Amino acid sequence: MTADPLGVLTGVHFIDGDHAACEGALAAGCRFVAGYPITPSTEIVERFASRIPLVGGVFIQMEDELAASIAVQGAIWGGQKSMTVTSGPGLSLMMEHIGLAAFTEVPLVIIDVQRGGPSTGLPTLPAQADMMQVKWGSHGDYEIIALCPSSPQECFDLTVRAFNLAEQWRTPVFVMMDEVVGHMTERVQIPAPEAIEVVERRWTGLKPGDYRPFQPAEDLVPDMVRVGDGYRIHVTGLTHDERGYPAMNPAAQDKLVRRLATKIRDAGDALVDVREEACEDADVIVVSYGITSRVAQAAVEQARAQGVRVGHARLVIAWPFPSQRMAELAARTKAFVVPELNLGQMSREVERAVAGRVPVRLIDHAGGTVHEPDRILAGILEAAR
Amino acid sequence: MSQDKPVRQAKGTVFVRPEVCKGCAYCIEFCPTECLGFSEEFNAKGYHYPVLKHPEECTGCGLCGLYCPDFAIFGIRLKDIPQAASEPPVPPKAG
Amino acid sequence: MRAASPLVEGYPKRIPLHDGSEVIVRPMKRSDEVRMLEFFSGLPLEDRQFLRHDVTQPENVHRFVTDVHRDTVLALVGERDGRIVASATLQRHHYGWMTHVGEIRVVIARNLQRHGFGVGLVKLLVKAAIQAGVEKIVAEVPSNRTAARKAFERLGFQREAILKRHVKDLCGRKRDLVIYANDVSHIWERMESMVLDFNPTLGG
Amino acid sequence: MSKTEIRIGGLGGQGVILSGMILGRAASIHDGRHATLIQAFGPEARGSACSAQVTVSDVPIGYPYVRQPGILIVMSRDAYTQFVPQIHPEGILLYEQDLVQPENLPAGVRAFGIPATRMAEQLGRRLVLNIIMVGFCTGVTQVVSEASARQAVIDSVPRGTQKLNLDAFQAGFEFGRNLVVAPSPVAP
Amino acid sequence: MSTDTLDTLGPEGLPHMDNPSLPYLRGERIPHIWCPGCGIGTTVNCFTRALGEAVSDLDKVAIVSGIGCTGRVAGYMNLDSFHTTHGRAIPFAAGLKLARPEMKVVVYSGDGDLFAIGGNHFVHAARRNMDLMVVCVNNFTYGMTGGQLAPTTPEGASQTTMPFGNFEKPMSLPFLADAAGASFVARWTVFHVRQLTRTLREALGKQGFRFIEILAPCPTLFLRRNRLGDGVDMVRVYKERSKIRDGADTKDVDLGMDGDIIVGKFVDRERPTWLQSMNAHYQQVFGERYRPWGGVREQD
Repeated sequence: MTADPLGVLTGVHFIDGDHAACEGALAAGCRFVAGYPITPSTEIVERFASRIPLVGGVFIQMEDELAASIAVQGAIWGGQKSMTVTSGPGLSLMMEHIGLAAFTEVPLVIIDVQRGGPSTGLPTLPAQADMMQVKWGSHGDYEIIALCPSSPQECFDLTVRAFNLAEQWRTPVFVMMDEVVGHMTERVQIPAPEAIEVVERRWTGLKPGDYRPFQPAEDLVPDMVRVGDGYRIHVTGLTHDERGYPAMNPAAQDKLVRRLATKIRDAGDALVDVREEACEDADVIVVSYGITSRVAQAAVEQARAQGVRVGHARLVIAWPFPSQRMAELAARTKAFVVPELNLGQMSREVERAVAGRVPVRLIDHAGGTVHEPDRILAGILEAAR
Repeated sequence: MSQDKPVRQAKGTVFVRPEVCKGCAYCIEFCPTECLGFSEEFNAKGYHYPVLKHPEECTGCGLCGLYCPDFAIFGIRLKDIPQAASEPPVPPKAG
Repeated sequence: MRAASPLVEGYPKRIPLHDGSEVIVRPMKRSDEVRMLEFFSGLPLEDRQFLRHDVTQPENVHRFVTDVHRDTVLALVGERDGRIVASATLQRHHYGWMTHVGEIRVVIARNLQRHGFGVGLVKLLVKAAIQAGVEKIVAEVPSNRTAARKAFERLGFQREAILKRHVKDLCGRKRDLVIYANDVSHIWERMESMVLDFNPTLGG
Repeated sequence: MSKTEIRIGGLGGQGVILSGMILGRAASIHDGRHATLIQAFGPEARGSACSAQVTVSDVPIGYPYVRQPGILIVMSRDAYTQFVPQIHPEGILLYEQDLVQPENLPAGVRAFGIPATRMAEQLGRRLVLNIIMVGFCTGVTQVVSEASARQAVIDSVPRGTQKLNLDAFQAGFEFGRNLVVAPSPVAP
Repeated sequence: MSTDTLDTLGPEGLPHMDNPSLPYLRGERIPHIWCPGCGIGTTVNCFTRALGEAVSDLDKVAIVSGIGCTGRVAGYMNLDSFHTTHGRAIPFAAGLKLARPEMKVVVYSGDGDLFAIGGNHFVHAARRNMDLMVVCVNNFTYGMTGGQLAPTTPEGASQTTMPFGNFEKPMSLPFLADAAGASFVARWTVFHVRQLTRTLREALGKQGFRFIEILAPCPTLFLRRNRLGDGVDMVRVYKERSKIRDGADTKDVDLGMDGDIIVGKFVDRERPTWLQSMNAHYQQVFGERYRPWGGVREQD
């Protein structure tokens, strides 16, 4: 499938990441957004609200993030592609419904424009400190997918991809922006509709009566139906069987929770996207994601100018974490350097993946601005020593 | 079973699923003609379920079915029963 | 320091009429004096009543053509077959509390009225007014000129005031004068919101 | 010059961000180069200090912040005080001459003033001050081409206001060209 | 439970007949989990009868519940049904309704779910006149968690988290719904099965935010703790204390441990729904360029 031309503003634009992400959602076929204003994500829903009357669809500003994050799930069961948009404090409120979406396999997209936290923190300044919360924030065991754009162009591209991944894997997909990427303005190229690949919902081919809403296909993902089409489905946040009926026993729990984890963990290369540069014979590999990648790249180039063999591995998909790839890289390098705008989140995933084979040096930062490239450079030089 | 009242022609009857009854007595309490009573038998869960004690009093108004929270009983007018036998029905065995 | 002739770029323009023909519209020139006098003199008295000067007098037309203060007045004429067939002006104040207000006056030859020409002329003036930074455009129309009133209403003008028994027609009958206004300040408010530097919605 | 850092400073409400937007758009869309705009954001920006950071480059831009502006545009005294210490030793300072009096400028810095607020008032609208500054910057520095800058002005302002904004751009542009062609009038 | 044990006893010589509620229920899930004497099942009977009378295509009705005893209603209904999170049935239903406007969407939940944790959503959906029918089974307590204080618990009543009697003022649900802007507000008790059925039927046929409060006994947790007897005793109390007053001013209908229980249809007014308002407004703003949202899109 390709994009519906109605939603695609083909052309070259000079827009910020928030606006680009909105255009990505429209291009991907999103026609329902429920939101609650929060800096620095608000421009995404503002743009959606102003664009949608002439595209056809609905924007509704709900009374809070709890409402926004479940209204979109109602819309998705109603057949729409749908997303909500927030920042840290709102994400905290949405946690319950992230669990619901993961457990009931709702193809939900959430854009989180990260700001400094905890609590109200730094509304207008960046951080990358929600990385663990999106993975682990709701109670129970579940898997999500998280994408990390580092430019307005990627805000567009990865939002389209987020919708595609959500439809394909039926799990919540996060676009982990940050304040800088959200408010940074750059050229954004929006392709022609026919050049934008759009993954449609996995509609069942079965008839009512034969269809079971949570019976997985070969890739462990069940097909969907739309409310109102006669299937009379039941969906519950309780542990459920393939019919969707509550099944509250250890066997049902094991079967369901294990399948939901396995469908993502065993997806293999389909959910690995590490952009590597000169990692083959590097003495030091910088692992970065999001806005920090751009800063890290500046430091990497300075280090190379000083003769250090340094590679750069950028996590475009941060969750599921590419553990295997990190382990492979660990086998051919002497040290990892992980800069991030928090006091150590994804760096611990890198540590876990390399399992002590090489040192992992965290270049932390509490947020509020990006790193000074010199700090990352110093880390690279020390690691190379 | 009470035999005090004059015998009347039943206009309706009830259907009961004893095993889903929880013995709440709504149907018996709010039956307008007071034609229902508890069975003497227990169901598997130990509840006394309703039985038609005075079938000739039943009008088939259906209120017992509206009140029953457990979908265990419903009343119906005889003329609404498809292919209803022309002979007067034999009531279900009372407990 | 002021940018030269800000409002007369892009002329001459053509206004299509309902019958498929066109009228050329261009800024008035000094050399138009003789033809302007011809045009004004050819107007029926009823139409001339609307003007502030007796434009059948050559000295009045001379003054109008030569003395127009080009910074505050945009004067357009309609021309067809070498003859002037319309005069349209946008007047502004350079000083005081009405610098944001522009006034439109349009006079059209009888045989070109009700051909969609007036609407076209007013449209050009509104566009020019907005470009010049005008926030509110006004026009006066006697209550009995229903075609002119409809033309303004079609272009989004609102009846803002009615001056009762304010003007006298040829027979000395007093008529109401309708003041039409078109508040175009929202266009400049959008510009203002863009320079607020507060959460600017500057998407393209 | 492969990479130019531009810092624009002024008061909230002077159109600081919009002027950065126009320069960035001119460079990245119409000149076919790369540009990144980082905008000051939030309620703190209203009515007080406000700034935009634009990086223009022939190659993709990594680190997006401006650290040593080669071009510093200031529209308020506070912005001058705040940002002049950052300016590149051989940078260009563009300032609103009725609002800013350059003092203690590093020797290598060339400074050019323009009475942009007065010019904007004479054009009829004070709010085109920022567009005059864009024209001025284009005229003096040619960091973006004139045609691209004009097109970016047209793309960036609301319909109906393009004419006045282009006039403002032109006024600033010509003022700037005259200063550069003539010897610099400011000797700090 | 095997189907044998669900056999229906009918008079001999008559054909086998099913309970008239059964076609509307997921039969394999009956018996349900509610306690003996709980009134929730009674409200379901009335709802199924109303569905039968008011709705021709049950595929076009969806039911959404929150969490709690009444929250289980969705799971028993043979409709597209959603058992969502605590308090959030209304925003889920709003999203569903806006995505598929041709559906009738019913929210069926309890007083704690709809008015404590979900109170904000109720207020805003009513204010927007979201096209939802909201049925609240009010049993004055938190049943599923074991009898804690609810926002509807009458003054003086004892609850596990208000062990010496409730000193808080309870919320009058019809008054709140009215003030927030609901188009239709009614209250009945499980004693009033016929009136309740009629009201549910009427509300199913209407548009806008419709709110129906149903008082139902919770014998296990509310009645026993307050020595009010059994479920059937409470329904008898409803019968004795109820006064039917259609059109009553909602500020006069609050409830206590004693006194009248005012029931009836209190509010019935015409207001455009949220979606109607949106479409009308954008049609006015954008004219023919606007693409009205009907949500009807054939499945690909």
